[in-house]
Amino acid sequence: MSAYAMAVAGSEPFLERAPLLLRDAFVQLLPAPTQWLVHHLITIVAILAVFGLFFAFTTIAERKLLGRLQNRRGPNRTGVPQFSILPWRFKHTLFGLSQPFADAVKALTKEDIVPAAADKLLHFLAPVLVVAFSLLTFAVLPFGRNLIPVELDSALLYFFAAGSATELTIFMAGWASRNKYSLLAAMRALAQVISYELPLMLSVVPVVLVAGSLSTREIALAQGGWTFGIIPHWNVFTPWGFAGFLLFLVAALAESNRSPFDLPEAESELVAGHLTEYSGFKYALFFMAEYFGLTALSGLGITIFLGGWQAPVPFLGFVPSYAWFMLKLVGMIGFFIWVRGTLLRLRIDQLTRLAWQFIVPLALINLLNAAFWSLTRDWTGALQLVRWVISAAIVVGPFVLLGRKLNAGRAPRTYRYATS
Amino acid sequence: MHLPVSLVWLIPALPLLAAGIAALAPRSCRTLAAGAAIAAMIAAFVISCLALHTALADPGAKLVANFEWFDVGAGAMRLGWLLDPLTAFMCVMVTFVASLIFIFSTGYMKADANFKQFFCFLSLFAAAMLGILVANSLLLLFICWELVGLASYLLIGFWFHKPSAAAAAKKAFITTRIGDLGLLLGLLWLADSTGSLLFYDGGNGVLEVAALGSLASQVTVGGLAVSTAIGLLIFCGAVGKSGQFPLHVWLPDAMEGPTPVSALIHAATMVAAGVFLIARVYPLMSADLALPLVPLHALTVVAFIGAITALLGATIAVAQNDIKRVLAFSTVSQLGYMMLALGVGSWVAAIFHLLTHAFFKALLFLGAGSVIHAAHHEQDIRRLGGLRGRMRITFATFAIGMMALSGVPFLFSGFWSKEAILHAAHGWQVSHLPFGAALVAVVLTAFYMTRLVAETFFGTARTEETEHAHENSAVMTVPLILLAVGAVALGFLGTPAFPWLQARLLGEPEVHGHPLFESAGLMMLSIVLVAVGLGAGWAIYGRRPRVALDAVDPLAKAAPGVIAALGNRLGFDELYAATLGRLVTAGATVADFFDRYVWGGAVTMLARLGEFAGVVNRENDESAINGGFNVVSESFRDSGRAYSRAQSGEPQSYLRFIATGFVVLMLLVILGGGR
Amino acid sequence: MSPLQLCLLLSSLLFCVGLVAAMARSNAILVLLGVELMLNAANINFIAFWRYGPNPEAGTGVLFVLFSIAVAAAEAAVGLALVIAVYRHQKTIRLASINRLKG
Amino acid sequence: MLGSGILKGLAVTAKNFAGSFYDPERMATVQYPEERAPLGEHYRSFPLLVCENAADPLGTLRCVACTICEKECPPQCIYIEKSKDKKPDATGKPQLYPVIFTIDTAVCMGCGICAELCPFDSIKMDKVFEVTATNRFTGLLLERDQLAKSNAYYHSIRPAEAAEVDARLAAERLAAEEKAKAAALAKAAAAAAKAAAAPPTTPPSAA
Amino acid sequence: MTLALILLSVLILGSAIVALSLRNLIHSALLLVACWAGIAAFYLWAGAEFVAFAQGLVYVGAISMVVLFAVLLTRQGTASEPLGFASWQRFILALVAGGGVAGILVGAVLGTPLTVTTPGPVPVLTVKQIGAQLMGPHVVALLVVGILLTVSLLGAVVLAAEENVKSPEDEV
Repeated sequence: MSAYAMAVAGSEPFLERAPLLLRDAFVQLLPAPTQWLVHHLITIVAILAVFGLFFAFTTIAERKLLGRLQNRRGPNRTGVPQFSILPWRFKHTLFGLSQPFADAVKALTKEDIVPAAADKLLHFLAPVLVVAFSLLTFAVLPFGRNLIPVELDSALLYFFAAGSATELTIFMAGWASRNKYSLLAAMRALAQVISYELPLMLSVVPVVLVAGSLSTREIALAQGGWTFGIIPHWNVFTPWGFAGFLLFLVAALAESNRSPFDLPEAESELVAGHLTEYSGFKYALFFMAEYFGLTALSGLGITIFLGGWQAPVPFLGFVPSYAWFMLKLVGMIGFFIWVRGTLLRLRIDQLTRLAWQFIVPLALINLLNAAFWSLTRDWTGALQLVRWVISAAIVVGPFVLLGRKLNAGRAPRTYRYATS
Repeated sequence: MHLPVSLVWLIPALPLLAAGIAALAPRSCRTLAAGAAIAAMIAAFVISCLALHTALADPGAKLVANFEWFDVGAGAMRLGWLLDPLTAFMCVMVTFVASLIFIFSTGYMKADANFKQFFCFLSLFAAAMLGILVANSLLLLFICWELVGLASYLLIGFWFHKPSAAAAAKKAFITTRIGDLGLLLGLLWLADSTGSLLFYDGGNGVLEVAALGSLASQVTVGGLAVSTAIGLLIFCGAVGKSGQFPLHVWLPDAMEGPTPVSALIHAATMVAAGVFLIARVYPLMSADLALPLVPLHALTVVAFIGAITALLGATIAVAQNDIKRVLAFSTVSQLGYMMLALGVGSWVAAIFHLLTHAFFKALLFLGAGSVIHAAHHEQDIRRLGGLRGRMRITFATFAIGMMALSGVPFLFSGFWSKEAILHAAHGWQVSHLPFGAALVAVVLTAFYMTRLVAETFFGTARTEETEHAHENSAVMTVPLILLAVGAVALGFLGTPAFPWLQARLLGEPEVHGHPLFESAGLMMLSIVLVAVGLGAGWAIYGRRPRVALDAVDPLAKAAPGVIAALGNRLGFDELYAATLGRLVTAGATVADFFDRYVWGGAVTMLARLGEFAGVVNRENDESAINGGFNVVSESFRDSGRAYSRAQSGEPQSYLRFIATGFVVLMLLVILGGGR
Repeated sequence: MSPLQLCLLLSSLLFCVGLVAAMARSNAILVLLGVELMLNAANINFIAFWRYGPNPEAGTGVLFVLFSIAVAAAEAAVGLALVIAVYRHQKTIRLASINRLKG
Repeated sequence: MLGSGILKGLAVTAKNFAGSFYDPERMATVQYPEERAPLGEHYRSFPLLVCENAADPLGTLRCVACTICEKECPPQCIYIEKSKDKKPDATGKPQLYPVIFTIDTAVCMGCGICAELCPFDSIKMDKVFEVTATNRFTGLLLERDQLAKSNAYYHSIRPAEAAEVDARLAAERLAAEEKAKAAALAKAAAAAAKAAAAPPTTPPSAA
Repeated sequence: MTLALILLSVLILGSAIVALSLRNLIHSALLLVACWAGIAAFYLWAGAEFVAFAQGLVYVGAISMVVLFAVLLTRQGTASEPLGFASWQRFILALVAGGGVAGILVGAVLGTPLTVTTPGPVPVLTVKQIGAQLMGPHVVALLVVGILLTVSLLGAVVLAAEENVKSPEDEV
């Protein structure tokens, strides 16, 4: 609550404090015994509202962006619903931005089909739990200077503990459908998620090593400041941080089952894998949980590599911190969509080979690199340059060597096309 | 430039690093493995020279660097490094000889598929040996000691596809392990009675006055001083490692390894470890000398074992036909000399001989390796011959080594070191038997070495392969030359006239030389004996060299029984197989019998008994009384079943028994003992 | 009743639940899970005594539980691998029928 | 080096993204109801029946209810009932005509076999693809009057093919007229001959 | 505080008992996960935050997965073989033995006068402190645990890996 006290003290600009002031103003109106509860409820509601809307607009953004990446326009028709009782007609389609709401209405009104042999309870619980677990991870992300839902000392551990719980729901979905293809797909999905959990954690550990803390707040704070007044002290602007960020991106893509690692679902090949027997709103819940997971992982990536809520340049410091966070989040999600629009789906053997022969060794080497970085913290002057060169060499050397080994005997490929 | 003692660990660490590199390198990186090993060894040699320089600046001081390994209960486990002239001389010798052997190996092992592993093992071996040398803790020494054992196992069995090599490796490993058990017991006893395992620790070490005094003043079984008992247990380890009687049997078999390995084992590392160990703990071994009343001094045992070994090895070597086996038994014999020197109280003489021996024995082995390599892996001296003209460098260097080993006077290092030992043995008050044995061994040594050279290099080539043998490449001859120079020059460090080495080892600041002819009588005697040996050898083998492949050995013609027995190594292997081996087998059989019939039988019997009673009852009931007692017999049968069911093999029922037992015990405690 | 006693009661009862499961169930996996529960019960004890013990600053209880969790993970992995290996050979994981070593 | 392909791919899609805003040529799609992509020459949707006269579609159908199309239709979506009487067709020749001609477009798969087989160039393929109905049974069952489209419409959707058909039909008609004229002439000659001489010298067929 | 503890205890014990008496192995595994989560909640209640999350990560995230995989990999070929209690007799015996142990333990807990009865403030043990403890006095144990985990990982892989060599019986 120290941050909170500081905010109330008014040492910060108004915009920075605005959300807290709003909350407090509301809480003050209520009787004292309920204030504690309402305080937390408001936090929860705020997260649900903001990220629910964020999810909604992520779907439309993804569809529009994918369209643009493929030289299409994407959905642009759904405007305001035309109710006949209204005295006027609003003609503009709002660039199709109300598409997600139309989708939601559609998903809600669709028939919910449960297979006759399914394990009814688990079939119901799986989508509910998956959303619940994926929302849990938002609790420790610092959305702004004063906006951390729960300040935990071991926040990163919590994040991964909560994140790993979603694996259970994948299994439940696959098993409860009582469909052998669903079960097999769930097993495949689990195998992928579990095998990429290791590199994900390994790519985060260097940051923990350098920052000396598991707390997301501390890690975000540690990245404040600028070199020469222009280069921010974000972890991504160090050799090990850059490598760690790339590894994190790959692992996060795989962990959230997104293209090019979306082979457990593979909607064009496997009729959505373990979600085959889900329809209507339950399917929408899974969809939502997937985007929540992606958002949470992006938020984590921002917090530990991209400076969290810190402004990139000093003169933009007046913009409130949560705006920076959301901007970075939009950027990350946009990058993920860009990758989805570009890369092809991997095969399962390529996926596991990439994990075990490339990502995991590199992440381990990167851990050594971070250890070197934190040991040479007091090198200054010319030594600073030496430090950078050595650290960069530790990144590039193994990357080139391992990359060569990964591709040995496989590249260049020859493709055969159908002749027209 | 001085080497701080806290950096002494670099000496073993460098070869260890090389071993690690070689272990991790891909199989095809031959140059990398060999290069790393040789570079590490040469670097270790340079550091050793620095260490020697440092140690000689103040020869009397024991430089130590101790550190805590980990906390154990109230105290801490401490290890340390030690630098004194003994360590420094040994390090220089080991690294120098090992460097040459490594270089030689690149030529010798060129065609081997497992070239990389070979260098990995060699480096590990050298690293472990250097670890022994720089250790300031008996525990650290023991760890390295066992590593040496492991590495020797790997190296002797390097050509494991040969059954004989695999067996020899196993034999070496197990035989030395018998001795190591003694060492371990001694170590534990020492730790128990002094609370430390550090050699020197600013007055608290086990080799320092306080500890020695308390050790010598306690008396244990049979009136022995504790220091004597511990010393003898430690000596067990040395016996095993240095191939002393009665655990010498593994050493000749170790010839199954590649020849550079033999050179390394027999010259510089493994066998030297035992002698080094005794020299290192010499204060402990000699702590009981001041006590007149004890029934046995540890050093007396050492001296007698050494004398027996020296004589035995030399005798058996006379009748061996394998070039490497002759050298192996000569090593056994020479180690006996060193032990003898230790036993009679002149550990400096032992170390002097160890150093000179390391050079000329490495030279002899590498020479033998050169011969073997040239003759397409022919090792039988009866099938060699006439190589003098074809392999001039090898012959010349081999001859230097042979003369050094035989003790040809004045020019060769072996003469001076052997002289020092004989001198010390002569002056020993307890008994003159060891001295006599040593004199006999001198004659025999000269004799069998003459025989070896005559058979190998003189006469005519007796097989096709030998016919086409030719000199080897420079990587193999240059080490020979360097070693030959050492074999000659090293002797002058310790002549009686200017015993610089001895003085430095003892930590005396000045060198007190004696006129050379002060003990001329003894020297003359040994010169005469050497001459007799050489003459006899030349007379029998050199003058009329063997011509035919299957010609009977002249000695064997004279005394076939004796030579056959000697050729059979006096039947030690058979003896051990017949006694110890059979004892162990018998023990195992007895244990098996007990397990199978007595305990197992008792359990089965109980179960059967119950069952049987039930059966008898039921039969009785059905035939005689009919019906009414069925219940009774059923209950008997059930009791039988219950007995057998107790052995159900189900873990859950066992768990249930445990739980029930826990409840019962707790009830007993609460109801009975609680009050 | 003090919270410490409640914690201890909880751990004792949980231990006994695990024990009964390990003794009564025929499925090897459930037996293993029973053993896991027993381990967890022990961990609860460690935490309870750390919380209400004389000097919680030392953190010994917490560290012990961390090690215990690591050991439990190892135990579960090896135990379940054993179960799978047994299943492959015997085609059953009923403990009662896996008794080849019966004397 | 590993990853260069990924970067290249990302560059390509980034170029697409930027280009799609200012370069309409890149667009793979059109804004459909407002803009339409031109249909291809041989695009086809469902069959139609060609009539000669837009003013009287049912009266001038080329179809003579031969039922070849009904027999050959793979999904059996055509139903025809012949008339009992005959009416003169465009050439004035009396022909049968379909009393009922229905095509169930819910069933039709647009294979175009009917159009290919029609010997009278009556059944052709339409290009209308926006077929919607509120009733899936009767709404999609097209009757004779819904199917009948004028030749001018046919010309508007398939000009080349229609011109060819018209030319062929015109040629046929010309041939038929000439034949008829010749026959008329022969008839007249025969009548004249009959009138001139009582016994006919040559049978008319010989002419 | 105490009320929360009682509720947690009921949750933990209830889910454990139900889990271990169900016939459906998947259901019991999932319920056990709930039980483990309850235990994690207990750790949170007691103020051992780090341990709670470690418990969540290891048990809910990892061990549950291993258990579920094991259950699926060892499903009986035929459903005829009963998977429930081996026999009522054994169940009753186990209940008696377990009940005895429970009685002894509960009696011991209730009968022991505990010196610490008033709970102090929740002790704060930061991650840094735990790390310093792990790397300081307990470093040997940490190393041993690391070795143990490595060995057990390799062992589990070796044990569970398919054998490529087919025995002659398999091919018949």
